[in-house]
Amino acid sequence: MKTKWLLLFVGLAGFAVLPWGLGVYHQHILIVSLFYVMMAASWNLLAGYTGQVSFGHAAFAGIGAYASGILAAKAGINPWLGVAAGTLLAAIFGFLVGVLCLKLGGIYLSLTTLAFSEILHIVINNEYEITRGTMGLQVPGLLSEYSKLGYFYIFLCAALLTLLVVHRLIHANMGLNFRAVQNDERAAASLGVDVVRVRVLAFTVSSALAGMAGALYGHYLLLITPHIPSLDQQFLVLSMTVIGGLGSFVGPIIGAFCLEILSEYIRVYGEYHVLAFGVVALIVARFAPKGLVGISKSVWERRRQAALPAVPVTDNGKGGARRGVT
Amino acid sequence: MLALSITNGLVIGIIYALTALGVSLVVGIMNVINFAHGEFYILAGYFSFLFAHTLGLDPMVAMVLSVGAVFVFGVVVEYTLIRPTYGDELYSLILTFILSIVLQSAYLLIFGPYPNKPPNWVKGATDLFGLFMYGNQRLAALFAGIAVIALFFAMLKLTWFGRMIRAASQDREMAELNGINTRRLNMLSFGLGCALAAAAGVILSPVFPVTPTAGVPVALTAFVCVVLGGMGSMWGCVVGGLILGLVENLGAAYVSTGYKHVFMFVILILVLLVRPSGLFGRSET
Amino acid sequence: MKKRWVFAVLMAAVVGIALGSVPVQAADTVKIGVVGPRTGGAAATGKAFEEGIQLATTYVNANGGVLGKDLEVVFEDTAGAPDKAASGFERLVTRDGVAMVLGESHSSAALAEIEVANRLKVPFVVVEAWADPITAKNYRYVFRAGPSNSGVVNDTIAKWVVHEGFKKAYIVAENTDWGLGIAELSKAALKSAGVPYESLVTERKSQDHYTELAKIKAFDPDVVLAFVYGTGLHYFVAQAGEIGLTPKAVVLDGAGPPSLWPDFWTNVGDYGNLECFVSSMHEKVELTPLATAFREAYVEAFGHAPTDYKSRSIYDAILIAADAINRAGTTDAEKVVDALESTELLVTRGTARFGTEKGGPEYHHWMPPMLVIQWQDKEQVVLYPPEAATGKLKR
Amino acid sequence: MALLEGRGVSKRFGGVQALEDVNFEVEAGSIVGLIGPNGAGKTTLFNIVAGAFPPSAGSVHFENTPITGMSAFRICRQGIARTFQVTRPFGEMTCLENVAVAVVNRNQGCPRHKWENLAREYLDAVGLAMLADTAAKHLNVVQKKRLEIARSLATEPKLLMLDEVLGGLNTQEIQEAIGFIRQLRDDRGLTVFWIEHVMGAIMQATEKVIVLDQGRILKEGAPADVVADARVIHAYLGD
Repeated sequence: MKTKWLLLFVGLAGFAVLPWGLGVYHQHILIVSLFYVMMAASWNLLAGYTGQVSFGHAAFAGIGAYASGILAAKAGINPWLGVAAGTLLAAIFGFLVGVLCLKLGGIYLSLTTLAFSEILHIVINNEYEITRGTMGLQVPGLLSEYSKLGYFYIFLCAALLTLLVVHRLIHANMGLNFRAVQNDERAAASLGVDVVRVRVLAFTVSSALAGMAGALYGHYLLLITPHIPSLDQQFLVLSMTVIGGLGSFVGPIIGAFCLEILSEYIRVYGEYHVLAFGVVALIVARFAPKGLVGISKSVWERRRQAALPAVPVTDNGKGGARRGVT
Repeated sequence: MLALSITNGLVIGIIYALTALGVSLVVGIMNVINFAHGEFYILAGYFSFLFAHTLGLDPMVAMVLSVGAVFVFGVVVEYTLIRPTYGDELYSLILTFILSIVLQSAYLLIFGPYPNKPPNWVKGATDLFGLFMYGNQRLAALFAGIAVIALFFAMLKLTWFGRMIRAASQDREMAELNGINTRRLNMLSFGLGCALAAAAGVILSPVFPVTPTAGVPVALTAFVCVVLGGMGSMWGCVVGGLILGLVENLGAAYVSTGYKHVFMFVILILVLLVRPSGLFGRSET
Repeated sequence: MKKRWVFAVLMAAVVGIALGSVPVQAADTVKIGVVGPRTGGAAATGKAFEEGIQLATTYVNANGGVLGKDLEVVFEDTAGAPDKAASGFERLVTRDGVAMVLGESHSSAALAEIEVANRLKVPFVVVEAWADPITAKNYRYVFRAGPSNSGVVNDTIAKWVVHEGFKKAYIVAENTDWGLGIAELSKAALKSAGVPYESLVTERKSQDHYTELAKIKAFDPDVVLAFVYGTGLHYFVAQAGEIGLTPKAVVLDGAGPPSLWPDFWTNVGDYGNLECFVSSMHEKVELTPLATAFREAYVEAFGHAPTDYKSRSIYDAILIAADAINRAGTTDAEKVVDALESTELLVTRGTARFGTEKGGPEYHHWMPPMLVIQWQDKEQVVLYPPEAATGKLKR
Repeated sequence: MALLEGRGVSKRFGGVQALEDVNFEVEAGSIVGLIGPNGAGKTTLFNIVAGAFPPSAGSVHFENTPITGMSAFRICRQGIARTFQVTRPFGEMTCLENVAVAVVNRNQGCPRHKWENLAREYLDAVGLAMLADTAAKHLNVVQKKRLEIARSLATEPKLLMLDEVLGGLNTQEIQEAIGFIRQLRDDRGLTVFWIEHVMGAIMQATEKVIVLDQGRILKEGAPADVVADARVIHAYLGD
């Protein structure tokens, strides 16, 4: 156990000093990757652990970004307060949308979040005097002096915070409820799980985390545009999670880094790159629904099983039963 | 202007209804929402453009061929992608969403960003009731839309396949008990759902030429229609489509043109708040 | 669980290090970056840019290259999205080490890019982004060799409206910054010209404009200034014909390229006849010998006459850039900016010369002449300015 | 006193009348059997009591308070637990976690070491202790049924509704199971409402049997009376 913590610490420390040896361009890639880690991990909390698909995750990031950006650019509020406000607003919207449709079941959430993202777009475009429409809203940075390294550490802390929240939730008692709801909501309800409440909670937390990620991202880009809450962005986050491993803690982290770095390399191929991601995501989702993590896990298990004598998994019930039940 | 708005609302509404029927059919029978529905619509538009322009076929023949081709494609998609996800709502949502993005980028690569327009069936415009001029192609689309919807309902009522569909959407388990091969039924109805999208696509693409991303608003409208009409209710779809068409056009005429497409989402939210099962939905599953 | 955590972090670290060791190629060429949308809704512009880049590179390298070396152009896709544009711009500078950056056709993207240009101190010549603030911000490193909204409206559209003696005008704007921005300018210009007008905003994604057109028809204007880009314009023109707004009123495409796209005619049918549009290119109006050379080179390379005038816009910009670097004798940003400020170069659209007076959008801006052209029986007839006119307005 | 009471419960699915005017009582502390041929509406009745869906008409009362139309989790918190005819374990979760879901919802805010111990006790009670860390999807059918019982018990119910838990057991195992269920009633004071096809078990274990046929109550009474009834024999065996 101790060595694990040590390894974790060394790995993190290694990652934390990594940008010192990199150029500005690669620092940028790392920062964007960390943004996607936040997005994918929080989307995974919802989709992977409670089985609800939101197509509005990017929209909630947009809510956070625009709320914080407008407060900072138009009202002169400190951007850090803006980030907090953006997170809160995303949480409120998440809660309202959740209450509106989660009692109706999964499909309704997907449809409503898709519609939500569309409404947000129309509003951003029409209220261009406030949002600057597709022109983009220029916002102040989080640091008084622009520094990639500074942003790297901000994003690293935020990503760790996001992961911590997700980790705490899925390993607390609530995590049992999350997974129960995902596995079989009727059975969960029959055991006293308030399915609607669990879902609304997961959706609210997940939206709030997206809002925080979006707000920070806006202040990093210094420009908030309707691309942040776009379906393209949503697709990217979804692909990262699915390719990395839906419902696994590390899956989205791996997915986010792999896809972001990969997309920097294959960017030169223009429109092929979206298609390539899509096809890969489709194949993974269809044939390896647990993603890269699932694949490596099953390879690992197969190796272990080859090395060890087979463990009886299915006991016919006679040996183990002390009292004959059913 | 009122008369024009109402007429146009009805025409657009019929077309919304046609697109939404396919979604409703698939939801009712398979409990799967096909997020790539709009892309099937677009595909049909491209096919009919290709068949008519590149192969030089008669527009009508091109249209029928396109619907057939999209039906086959739908069946293939069902077989390869959707079938393994039965019972897992989550995966069918994710898969069809990814599929929709894949198709969009494929269209962009193959057909380019420019709109593609199959030839018009008719030219010019007609003076309706001496009130306003109305495009003939739109009128033709209206009649074609009504004809396809009527045909669909007739099939539902009169044929063996239609009875199976009705039985299965009433109660899946019951249908299975009664010996209906739900696997084949799923495959056929998914294909049929895609073919309905395709029918809307070929009817509408001469009016609204297709572009790679034009399917997204089409699908969204169809989804709102389905929720408004009640998941799985065919008549609900038609009524829902007409309501949406009218609200949008009257809203644009008298409230705001910039927020034209927000009106339907307002309706969606109202439905979810007041009557989540929709106008004609069964109150429970 | 913990172990996989560690594994992920380590893996990310390894990937990061792998990233850091990407070799940087030795420079035996002079690199210039071009930004533009190669994907997304305006991918057509990216294609036009690529054509222009190909012709311009050939031309420059055949005429001595840059600083004695070959010119190399690196195209970075922006997808028309400002955030992608900003990071793409930065990538061109930090990864590819380009000496300057040209291009862009989206005002939103350009506005993001000029911030990066200013921060990284890289000369940037905007080509087809029309928003006034791009040059009105008076950034030292930002130039514009192409139209601006105020330039197009005040120098061309408003004057044309007065010139033709239109009595009533209707302004239709798509709900994007470009549409809404240029509509505001048009309103101001028409107001000061004393032409009565009304206006409405339309949803950019809308395919159906019947209701909007009915409103317009009720006002009975002589001219409709349509600031709707892309396919939206095709729908608009076709439906305007269907409900009988045209040919009584004349529709002006305030952007231009959509009226020249290859499928304009298939989409609008006969209703495209007598439609007007703004353009900086016309085959019969070749203001300089270079314009003729461009057209001939284009036909030779692509087998048909140039359609989207944006291919020629980027061509001009590359010539201007090569000229400036050659005169500066170095790729040093400060010297290149100084050289750009003293540009006096004959290109396809006339003599490029950047404004130097600070304060307004004219700073670092060269406004090439724009034409108003009307489709008359599928022939392009130049209506305005009068000195270039090849025919009269038909209604 | 009746712990559970149904008054005029009816349920219609589309065109099918699944239940029609069903009145029944389950007395506190008793074991009541619910039998009937396939499609008689037994599981539908369970679903209505457990809140899976509301009845079309009629009402259900638990401890003299109406629970009609209450959502499933609330009914569970009132003290009614059920198993499913086709088992519904949380396949991706371990047996321990399966039971723990019920434990943490009964004891809100219970710390980890506490719920782990509690869940182990319930697993132990049904003889699955050694499979605590096995994913539930790897269990065989009989084990899955046991797991469901463990989960149900972990909700600390007053009324336990069992839906065909004896399927697949041999005679000796059935005897053991009956002993176990009786013990639950005797030791924990549970009331049991039990759907079963194994008639011998029903005869042996229950104090009262309710017979459903085509959505209606055909007969109600002591097991010996019920099996002697000509109509019941007819319903089961046909002509």
